[in-house]
Amino acid sequence: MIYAASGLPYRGDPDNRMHHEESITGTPVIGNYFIQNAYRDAATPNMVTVILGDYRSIDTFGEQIVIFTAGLITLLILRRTKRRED
Amino acid sequence: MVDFFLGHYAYWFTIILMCVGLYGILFKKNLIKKTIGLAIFQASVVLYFVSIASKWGDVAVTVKDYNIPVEDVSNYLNPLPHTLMLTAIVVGVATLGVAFTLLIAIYNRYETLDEQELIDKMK
Amino acid sequence: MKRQFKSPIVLLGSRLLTPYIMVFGWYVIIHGHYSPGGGFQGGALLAASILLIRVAGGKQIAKLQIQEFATTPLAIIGVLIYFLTGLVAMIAGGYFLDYGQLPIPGMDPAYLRYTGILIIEVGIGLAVMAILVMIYDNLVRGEDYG
Amino acid sequence: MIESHIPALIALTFVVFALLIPAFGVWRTEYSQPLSVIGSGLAAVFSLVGFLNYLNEGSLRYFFGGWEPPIGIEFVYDGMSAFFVLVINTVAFLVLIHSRQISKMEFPGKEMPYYSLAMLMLLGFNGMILTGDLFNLYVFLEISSLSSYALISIGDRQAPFAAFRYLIIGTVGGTLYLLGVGFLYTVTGTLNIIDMSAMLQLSEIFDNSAVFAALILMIVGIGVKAALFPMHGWLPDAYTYASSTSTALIAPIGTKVAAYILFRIIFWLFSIDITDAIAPVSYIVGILACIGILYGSIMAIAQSEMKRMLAYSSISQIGYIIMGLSLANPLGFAGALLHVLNHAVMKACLFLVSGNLRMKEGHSDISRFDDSYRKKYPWTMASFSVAAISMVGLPPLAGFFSKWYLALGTIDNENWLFLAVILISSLLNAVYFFRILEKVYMMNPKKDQKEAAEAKKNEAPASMLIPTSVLAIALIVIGFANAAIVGFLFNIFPV
Repeated sequence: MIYAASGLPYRGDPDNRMHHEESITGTPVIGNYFIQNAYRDAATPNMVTVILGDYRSIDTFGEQIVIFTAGLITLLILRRTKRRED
Repeated sequence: MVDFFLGHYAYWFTIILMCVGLYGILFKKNLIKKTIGLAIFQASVVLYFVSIASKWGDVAVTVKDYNIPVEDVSNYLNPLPHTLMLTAIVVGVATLGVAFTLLIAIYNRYETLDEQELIDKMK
Repeated sequence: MKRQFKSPIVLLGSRLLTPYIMVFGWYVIIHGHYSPGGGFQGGALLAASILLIRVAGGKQIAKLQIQEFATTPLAIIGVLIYFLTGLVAMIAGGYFLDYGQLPIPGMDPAYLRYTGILIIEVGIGLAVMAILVMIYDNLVRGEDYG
Repeated sequence: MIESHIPALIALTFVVFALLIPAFGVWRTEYSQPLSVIGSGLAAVFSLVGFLNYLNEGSLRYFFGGWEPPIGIEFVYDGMSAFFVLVINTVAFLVLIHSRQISKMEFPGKEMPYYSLAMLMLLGFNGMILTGDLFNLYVFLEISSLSSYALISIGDRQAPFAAFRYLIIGTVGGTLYLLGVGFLYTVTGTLNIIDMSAMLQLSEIFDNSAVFAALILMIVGIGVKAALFPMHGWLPDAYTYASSTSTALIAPIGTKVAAYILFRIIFWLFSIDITDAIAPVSYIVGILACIGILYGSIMAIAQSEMKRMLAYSSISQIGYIIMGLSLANPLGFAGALLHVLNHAVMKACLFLVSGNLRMKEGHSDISRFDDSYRKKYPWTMASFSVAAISMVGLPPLAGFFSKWYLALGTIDNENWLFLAVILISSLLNAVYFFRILEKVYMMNPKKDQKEAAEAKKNEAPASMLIPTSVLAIALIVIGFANAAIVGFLFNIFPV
């Protein structure tokens, strides 16, 4: 735990380079790209939903599968046999 | 120096939450308390992600409304960490669900949730 | 949870509240575009409304609402909706989950993505609702045998 | 058209079958096992097609949702991921065939959720290998670890507790990994591996202590999954108490995928010179791996129960792979990757053998092995001896070559400590494998011959035998064909 505390990096304060200018190698910093083009790309005001649904839709699909696994796990562990007991 | 502290206060809280979570996991005997410690531990990472998305000055929320121009980037929060945290929270909930299922299975077999007793019973 | 609550007030109260929670849940799912919210939050709300009845009403009444075994197919349908939109987009030429290529006629790409995200949100909402109810059923039933 | 979709198709076949099995399970649960075999078989075919396609067309980048990285997420299908995906899907396919008989004995009423979760676990593993995005890797990591907690919890009486301990340690590891990703995102602003490694090369970024902290956090986080030495506490209990099918599924594949991610972090995300510049990371990891090798081998000797012995031996084998990675030279790299292939096949074969024994004998306790096994299970014991010899590393079989290249790598790097560790642990391996062989084959005649002679041959059913012997034969084939394999491994080293 002391390691985690000492591991606190001095990386500038919240408004550091990530938000403002382009990233170093010139690729558009994706945080800003989303703000500028979210509405243009998907005509949806809520940027977070656009990222969730469109730009990074595999993440959301993975999320849905995570919940599906959790549901199946409860079925697996706590259900004795499907047919006979009810 | 003040700027240094002012810029980093959010990260101290993440570390404090992490310490609480780890304490819960390591030193608590009852298994349910361990799971709660785990949940706190995950919450600390969520706090960290959300804190890096903020910007100085008056910042509108991540939903675009028509009077604030979208082109000027510093008007809006950075939406990406918030999206990532939706996923991390969902994953945390799923893990908690599975943890409690396992706890019920353990309880049904051993009638106790205290780790020390469990280890003795298993010997 | 299993036996019915003694006092009818609790039962009546919950039966009064549930439809409103459901409507609000669907509102959250559908309006994920304008107001904060979306598939996961809306699904959780829907599940909450169903669980309210199950907690208050006990097993007999809960059976009328959603059967025990109906939750698994419902969850599969939810995940399938998401998966098929991706597949259709893939077959129609783009990459997996690329709504720009969805074969719905007469829409400019941006609006097409709008509808794509909408379908995704509905799929997630359905799946989350069914799975949370499934988890609740199993946890409750789990006490008598591990 | 199909070739360009291969990376997505491999992952999606698992999704399709993970949904099909519960759909069919509603009224006929006995369909689950064949469906899972078809699913993993299809994925194995796709990965084979993809691998051959990769050989002549080179690597492939698949952008999901049509967005170029770093905006969208991408699957990178290059040399290493093609190789890993092929290894994992073929081993899983064989183990699932084997599990038909055992499932009736170990989890009677629950085939449907079990096999659907096995599909989801394989989806998680394949996704972790293929993805080129750090956060997406965390999502797949969680899918695979959730389903492996569940698969472990089906088994003996102590299984849920072992699974619960694995859950706690695994989730702590996953969350540490996520924090590492958070640090990197704060510094570089992107999540894509290739994009980020380009940024990290620039000097003024990586001297930032955040990058150092992120590197350590990610190695610790993934080290938990790979059962690297200090974080391996969960592995022995989890593997021994789980049912033999789930151990045979998780043991050969789970730790390898985590080792693959460790490799990707150290070599591609941070590239070797950065890791050495910040801190002698690869050296520390190498030291940890060596302790793991020795610890695993010594503990394996002390075990009386075969599955627990195999669990400790897989801790030491993982030590080999990670040590090979930490050598950071082409030889060590090729040795490590070859060892991944060998160890996956060997460990799957050994766990299938213990499954057969549990099926027929009801136990897999070494102390109660006796001469009659030679008669009763000629095939199972034959494949066991092939795998054991290859694990120890005798020339004709595959195990020897991977240790050979690892040894060359250590000589090339002049750290004699690692070389000494390899030799000592090979001897230790010999000890704990040969005592079983000695018990089964060279039993001294003092036991009355009548009892051993009349033990008629009631071999395990065919569907359990074929995968075991196929794996054993595969070991021999790899042994002879390794010149080609190593040749391939050399040219994908991203030096």
